[in-house]
Amino acid sequence: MNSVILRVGTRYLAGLLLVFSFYMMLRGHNEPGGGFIGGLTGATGFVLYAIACGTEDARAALRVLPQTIAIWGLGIALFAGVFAAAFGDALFTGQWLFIGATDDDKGLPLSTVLFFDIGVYLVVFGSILTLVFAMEEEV
Amino acid sequence: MNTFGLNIILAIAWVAFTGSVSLTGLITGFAIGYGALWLIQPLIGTSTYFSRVTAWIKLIIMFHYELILSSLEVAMDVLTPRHRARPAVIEMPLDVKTDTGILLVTNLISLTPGTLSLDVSEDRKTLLVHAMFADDHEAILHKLKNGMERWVIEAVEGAT
Amino acid sequence: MSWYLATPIVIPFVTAVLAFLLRRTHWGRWISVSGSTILLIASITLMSVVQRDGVIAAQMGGWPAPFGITLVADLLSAVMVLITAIVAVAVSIYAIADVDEGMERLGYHALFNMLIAGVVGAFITGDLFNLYVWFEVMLIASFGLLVLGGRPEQIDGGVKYVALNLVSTILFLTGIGLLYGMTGTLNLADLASAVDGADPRLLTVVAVLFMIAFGVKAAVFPLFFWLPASYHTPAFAVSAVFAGLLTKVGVYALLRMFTLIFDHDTAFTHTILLWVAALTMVVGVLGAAAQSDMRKILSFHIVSQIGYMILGLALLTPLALVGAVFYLVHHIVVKANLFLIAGVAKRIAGDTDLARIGGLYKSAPVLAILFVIPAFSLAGFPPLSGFWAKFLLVKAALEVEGWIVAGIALAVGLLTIYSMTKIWAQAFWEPHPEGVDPELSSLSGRDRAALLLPIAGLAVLTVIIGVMPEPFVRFAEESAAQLLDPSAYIAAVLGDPA
Amino acid sequence: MTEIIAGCLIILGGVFAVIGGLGLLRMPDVLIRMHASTKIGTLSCGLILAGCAVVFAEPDIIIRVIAIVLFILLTAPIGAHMMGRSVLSTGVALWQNEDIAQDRVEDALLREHDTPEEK
Amino acid sequence: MEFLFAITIGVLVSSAVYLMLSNNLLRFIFGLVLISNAANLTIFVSGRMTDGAPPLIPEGADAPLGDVANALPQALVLTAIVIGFGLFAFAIVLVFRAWTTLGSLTPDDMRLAEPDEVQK
Amino acid sequence: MAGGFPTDVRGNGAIGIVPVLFSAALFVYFASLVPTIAAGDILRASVPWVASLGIDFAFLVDGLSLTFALLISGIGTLVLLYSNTYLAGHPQYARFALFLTAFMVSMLGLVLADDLILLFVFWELTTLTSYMLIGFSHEAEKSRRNALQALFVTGAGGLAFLAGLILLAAATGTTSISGLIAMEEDIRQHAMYLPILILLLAGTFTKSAQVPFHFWLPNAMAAPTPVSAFLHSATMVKAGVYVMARLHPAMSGTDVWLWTLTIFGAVTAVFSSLLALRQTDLKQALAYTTLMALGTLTLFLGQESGYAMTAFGTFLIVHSLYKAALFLVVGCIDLSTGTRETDQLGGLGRLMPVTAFSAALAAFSMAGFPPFLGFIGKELKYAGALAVASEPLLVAGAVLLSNALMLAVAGVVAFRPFWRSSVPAGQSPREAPWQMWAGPLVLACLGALFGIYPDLLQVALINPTVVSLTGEIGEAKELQLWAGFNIPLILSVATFVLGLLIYAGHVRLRARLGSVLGGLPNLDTGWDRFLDGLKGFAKWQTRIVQNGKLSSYLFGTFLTIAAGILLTLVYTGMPTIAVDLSDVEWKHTSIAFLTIAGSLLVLATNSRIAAIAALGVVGIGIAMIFIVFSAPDVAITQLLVETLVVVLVAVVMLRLPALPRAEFRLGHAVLSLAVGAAVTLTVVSVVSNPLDLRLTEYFETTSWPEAYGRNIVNVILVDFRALDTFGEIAVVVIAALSAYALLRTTRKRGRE
Amino acid sequence: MSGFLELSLEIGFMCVVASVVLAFMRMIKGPSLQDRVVALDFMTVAIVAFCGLAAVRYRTSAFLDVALVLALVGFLATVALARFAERNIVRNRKDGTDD
Ligand code: NA
Ligand code: NA
Repeated sequence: MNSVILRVGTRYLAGLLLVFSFYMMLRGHNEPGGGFIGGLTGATGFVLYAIACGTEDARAALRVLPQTIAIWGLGIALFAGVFAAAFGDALFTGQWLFIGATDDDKGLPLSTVLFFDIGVYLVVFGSILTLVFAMEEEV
Repeated sequence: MNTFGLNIILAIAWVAFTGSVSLTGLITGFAIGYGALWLIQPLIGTSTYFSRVTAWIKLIIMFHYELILSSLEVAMDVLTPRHRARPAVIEMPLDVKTDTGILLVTNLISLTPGTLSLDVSEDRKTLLVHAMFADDHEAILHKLKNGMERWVIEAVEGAT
Repeated sequence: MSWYLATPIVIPFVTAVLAFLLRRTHWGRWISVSGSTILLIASITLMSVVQRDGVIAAQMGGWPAPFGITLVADLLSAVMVLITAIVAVAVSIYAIADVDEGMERLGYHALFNMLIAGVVGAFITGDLFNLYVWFEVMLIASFGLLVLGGRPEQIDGGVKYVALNLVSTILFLTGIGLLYGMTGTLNLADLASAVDGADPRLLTVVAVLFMIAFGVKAAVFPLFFWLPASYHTPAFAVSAVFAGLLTKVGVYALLRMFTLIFDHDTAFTHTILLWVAALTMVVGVLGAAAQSDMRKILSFHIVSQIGYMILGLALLTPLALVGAVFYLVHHIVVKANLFLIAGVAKRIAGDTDLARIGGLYKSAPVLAILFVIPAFSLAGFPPLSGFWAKFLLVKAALEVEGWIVAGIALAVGLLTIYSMTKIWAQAFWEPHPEGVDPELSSLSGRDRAALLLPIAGLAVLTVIIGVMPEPFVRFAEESAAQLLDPSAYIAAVLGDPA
Repeated sequence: MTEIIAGCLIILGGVFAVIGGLGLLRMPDVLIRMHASTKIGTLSCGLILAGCAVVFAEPDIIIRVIAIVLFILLTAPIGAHMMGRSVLSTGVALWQNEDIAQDRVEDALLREHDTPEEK
Repeated sequence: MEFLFAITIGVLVSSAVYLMLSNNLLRFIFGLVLISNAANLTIFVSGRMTDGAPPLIPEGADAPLGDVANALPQALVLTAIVIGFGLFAFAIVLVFRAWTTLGSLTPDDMRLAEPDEVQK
Repeated sequence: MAGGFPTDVRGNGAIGIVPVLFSAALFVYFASLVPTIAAGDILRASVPWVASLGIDFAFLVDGLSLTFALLISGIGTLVLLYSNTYLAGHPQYARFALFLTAFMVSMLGLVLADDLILLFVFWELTTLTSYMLIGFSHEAEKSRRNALQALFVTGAGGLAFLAGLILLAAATGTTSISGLIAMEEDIRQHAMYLPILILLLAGTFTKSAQVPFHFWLPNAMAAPTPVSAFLHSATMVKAGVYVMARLHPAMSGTDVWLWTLTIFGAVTAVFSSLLALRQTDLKQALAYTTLMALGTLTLFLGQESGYAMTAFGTFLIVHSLYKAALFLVVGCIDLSTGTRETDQLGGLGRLMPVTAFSAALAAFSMAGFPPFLGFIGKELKYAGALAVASEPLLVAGAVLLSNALMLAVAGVVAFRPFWRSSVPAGQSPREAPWQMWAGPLVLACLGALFGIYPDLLQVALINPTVVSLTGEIGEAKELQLWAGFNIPLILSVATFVLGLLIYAGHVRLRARLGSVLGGLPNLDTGWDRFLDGLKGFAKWQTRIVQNGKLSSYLFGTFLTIAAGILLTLVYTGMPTIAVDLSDVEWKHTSIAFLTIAGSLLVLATNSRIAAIAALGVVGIGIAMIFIVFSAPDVAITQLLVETLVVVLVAVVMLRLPALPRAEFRLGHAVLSLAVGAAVTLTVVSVVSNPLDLRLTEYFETTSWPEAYGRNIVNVILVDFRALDTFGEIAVVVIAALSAYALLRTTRKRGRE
Repeated sequence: MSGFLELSLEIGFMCVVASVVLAFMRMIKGPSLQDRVVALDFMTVAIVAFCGLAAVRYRTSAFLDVALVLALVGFLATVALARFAERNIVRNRKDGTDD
């Protein structure tokens, strides 16, 4: 798309969307958001990029093959699920670690659930880009 | 704009101190950081940063004023039975250079009275503007260049 | 407990991920083979555990049923997983010779293993919505595998396959919504008792809705159109695994739902099923009689034989369910094998259209023997697995004085003989129209091994089931008993009320 | 008191929204309609969100509101620009105010070919 | 209230079915989108509808205060939406391929997999 | 097979010899059992097979089964010996020997089985192996057709037979043959007796080629001659007879049994011997005489009397001996002269003396001249016929006529080719190698031997057979050449006279018969018509059901859905519906209408953009529903997905053609409305009942304390129902990979 | 919550919904591709406002998140469709098809 305005706008928006998508994913456990929403938002950033600057640039910006990202995401989510079994629990049992937890404050929670959500994010992100890039290139 | 970067770092530091990871924390951190930097200005040497910020604030205010104005103007035309609009497409030469500048100019023009920026020529020299009330092209052009574009250039490119 | 049930799902996914990451190397296929072998071991373990301890269940995430998702395996689930693993091993070996590098680069092995994961998941989940999810995994993977290679007829078949399966999927989803809206639960075992509180009239309606949704998956009359439209188009390894497993997941779902949950008005629901079964058998077998392409004939026979399994469910007597289960197992082995053989025939004789090939009996006697076993097993000749399957169902039908269905079942068996002998006569006996002698030696040593090993293995299994049916029949009896009296199943999931 | 302000903002926003809709419906050609939708739409949205901010009066919310408005201010014109240029390049018929002197507008536009509108 | 949206679902389904029956793949896709929406809505409606109380637990509370909307159907719908999107994505690509490979969007003209007897 | 005998008479080496030795060993083994059985013992052996179905791997050796076993293994040995030369050097001889031996074993299993299901297993195995043998010269269209015909007819009978067996087992509660023979009364009294009998006879009549199911047997002569000798004279076709004999004690003695067997048997005997006379091909002629023999055997099994039983046992053996011999002889003639046409053959007597001798012996036995066993057999036949309870004359007449015809045929087949004067030119026939004349000679001589010393047979086999048929030894009648002046003797004389007359005039008679019988309906051509009809019907049905048109597939599917739900509602009656609109706000209504309007616009428009925009509206409307009804996460997802949907469609449409103008289809409209109505009705009635919220309550109370999440929906997604979510992201990945693969593969192809 | 705010919220909802309806009418009328897209774009903005109203009405900031996402992502559809409109006509000039 040979539009200066769009290209420039995209430069800001894409980054904005990406940052914003992380934000949405991380807060997901307590407020609206989560892996899907994050992944979808992040993906739209690069979709916009692809529309504005073409898929070559978008792929270059992404560096990694989107389908690889997706598969890794699946792997991470799977690991997060199986990880629990290492503690003798059932699969997909959340394992929590509260950094700096005090009696009144849970501190900074770190959990397999979060990992799982990250996996979800990557899957959605990677899959949508796989699809959109391929289609952009075909059309 | 390394001063700006410094300011950001200060904001983050503030967040770290207070431990409240929220936009509020970040903003307050930024504000306090800005104040701090302004105080220690002599140490970090003169920078356009501070004037730039004032320019930004001015731009934002002006812009909102324009936005309301434009909306009212269009609203009038919408509500009145006969159209007063005299649409025309005007080519406006661009002085602003940077991408950000161009983006801002076009966007702001789109959001201000009677004009809608359609396209920027490939050479980034001219901007196609659709004017709703194009009785006098020159007037419109003059208004745009001394209004929006100047403010933007001041804010973005720091020229005075 | 948790591991026994989880590994059969986890393994294919791990395999898929690895196979995809290494898709550009030649490792993919070996990962796929070893993955399915490990799956086989896992499923054997699962089976032995189930046989030892009875129905076992695991609560995912450690959340008690019915709140979390439960994985549960009774004998039926266990045997379905086992047979799936067997087919997976066979097909992944076959694929070494059948799937070209282009397809591998595009992630054939990943898709294949995801398909297996979906099938396994569907067999061992104890949660209705989770069942839907696994159906989707299976379905979308099958979409990909079906069109992989992108030949025009694949696209054409794919369009019909996708269109019709999407309809059934959405119907399934709607049904889940409605059933939840009536009972407030999704756990199958919990539903079994929860439905008693629901308005029976409404329940019957929802039951019919599920019947249709699963009916499409199981390819029963009048919902089977997608199957003969597409199964003859993809790679042979793919169509073999489709033929073996996909429709059977639908049958499994019907078996499960209509013994565990929708047993409140069998006079209505199972009478419908009886009609469906009869019509499916007949229409399918006649469809096969009209075809002249090996894979098309076999595809229509899938339909017709689904009818037999539904018949078992419809009669709902212990013996009938025994027959259904036995038929299910036998059919998967035999049908997958026949598609694999069709692939070899195509490789050495050049086509699957019976008019364009021949001479296999003369110049490829090994293949001939390997074909005769599953083909005549399919036709119900003793002492092969198919005979016992047919025998049990006919016996069951006669015992409840279902003269007509019994007659239909037998007549359809005769027409099955007709189709199988048609293939035999035109592909094996008849000389090749171009006078060539198709020989297995025309294949490279590796290909020959990769193609014939699985075929031989499945053939041996067919013979074993046929010659030593007792353990299988007894097994089928036990699983049928579990189906007819789900109290053990429910207890395993929800914990003993006592 | 704040609620009064908020209420007014909200009502005002609503009124502008309707005007925007009317403009979209009433204005004679695409570009002019875009004037309506872009500007008034943005404004009404901004007003309502402002009202929202006033009601909550929590910094967290206010910042979120500001972010929303900024996002819209950033995206809406870009979208408008895309539409505008597609209008130009496809040469959709543009409305001429009859009592206007035929100036470059014509050359600018009637250079574009006759109008392929949808049937 | 559910009644109102049951009607909506009905209309969505009807239009979807009509579109899917129209012998054109692009319309089929449109129908698909509609009917998936209808299915999602069905789950949502079946879980009953609560006005204006999202299933969120406020800070400091251990459980939602007062009646909040039924969270489970929401989770199911969310899952269903994403799955539906996956299916849709494949479907649209398939339609695209059907056009580029078979040169038609009219499924009834696609007879390569099942040619007429006369053609054979 | 024309062009004289194979030069390499050594045969096929080990592949040729081993089967011969194997079957010989079997024969010896069974022969060694003769004294035991003759002493009146019955041998049983049984191991459980399918215990849970009560099916045993059980065997039974008594007079009847031993007689068959000896015939099978004995003739089998000779036939295998014969074939080894007959097919010397044939590339597929190994398969031939394999199938023939396999057949022999199955046949033995069939006659020795003491379990109904086991018996059926072997029954089907004989069908299968014979299919392979009939189609042995598989490159000829004719053999393939006839093999299929035989398989289909006997297979069809077999399925009925199976049903009969299942019912019989159900009626008696056992599958053990010896077991159910003990309960003959219960069986005859049983309500299911008639259906059982009909089903069983359907099996046996087809297998034993009784008119009108006879047509497959002459066609089965497409098989190599040894096969015909073995299967279609001595053994397989007698399987049906065997089963009838085996069940005779249990099921005979009713009028149905009597009349069915008598009539079918008599008709078959007469009709087929007329047909036999009509044939000019030696093999065909023999085939029809086989039918005649089968008819006669069936006829006797209809009866109860000791005479009939003795006659059955004797004629069974007689026929097997001479018929096998004659087939083998014909094989020799065929190989040595290259033809089987009677009119082209003659004067072979001097050229092939041994063959001629065996042929003569066999023929005399067949014609029933003294002192051959055939004579005794015939005498007994008459005796048996006269002993028939009702209508003895009719039966006797039938037997007389058929015997006379048989005599004539014997002349035509075994006399004329050798002793007729003229020798057709262009052939140098010579004597067959010993491997090929040994068989016929032995068999024929046995015929003579038993004729002269009948009591050998009497003691060894006949009596035990009669015992297993009737139960008591006393029933067995004397086998003797000279029984004094009695009606049988007179009938015999009449037979000779009539037979010789027919033989004398058989050429003219043949023409006459041709014109008469030619008029009769020919089931063989009927078979072709049947197959064509089947194919035609199948094609017709498939054209309707599977017509390759997606639109009709979808129509069928949706029709099923609508009909399924609505008809069920009709059946169950309308569930309770409570429409509560009290809490509906105008907001809800307007959102609903917006959504509806959007979907209607998609329906109405012919513009793709309008359609997509309208889809967007629907999406927005539904998002608004999610917002108003407090599902923010869902709303966000919905909007994001909606956006992506629009983007994808917009991208794809860059290549797709415009929408065709939508023309209104009433049928579609009605169906769509029906489906919509069905769904609405169901949803409404579902929500009319209260919902059990215990799951939700659990989630609400545990979400924060146990899963540390405040957004319950998200907690459900990533914790309570994480497995769903995992499967779901798997779906997303697979969808992407599949779509990617689809896009790429085709592109690659496009380039190729 | 004071009666006035209640009232103003109701009015606000009414107005926003009304504007959406008006936009929908434009969407039906067309006539040009762009008209329809513009209408859709306007609806998106209206929904953002709608979310704001909902947030106030139900005192839940959650709906602002919906608005946030939509504000960022909504115009993507517009861009894609605009591009389509632009290329489409160019294509149609060639193959003469009308949308
Ligand atoms: Na302006
Ligand atoms: Na052929």
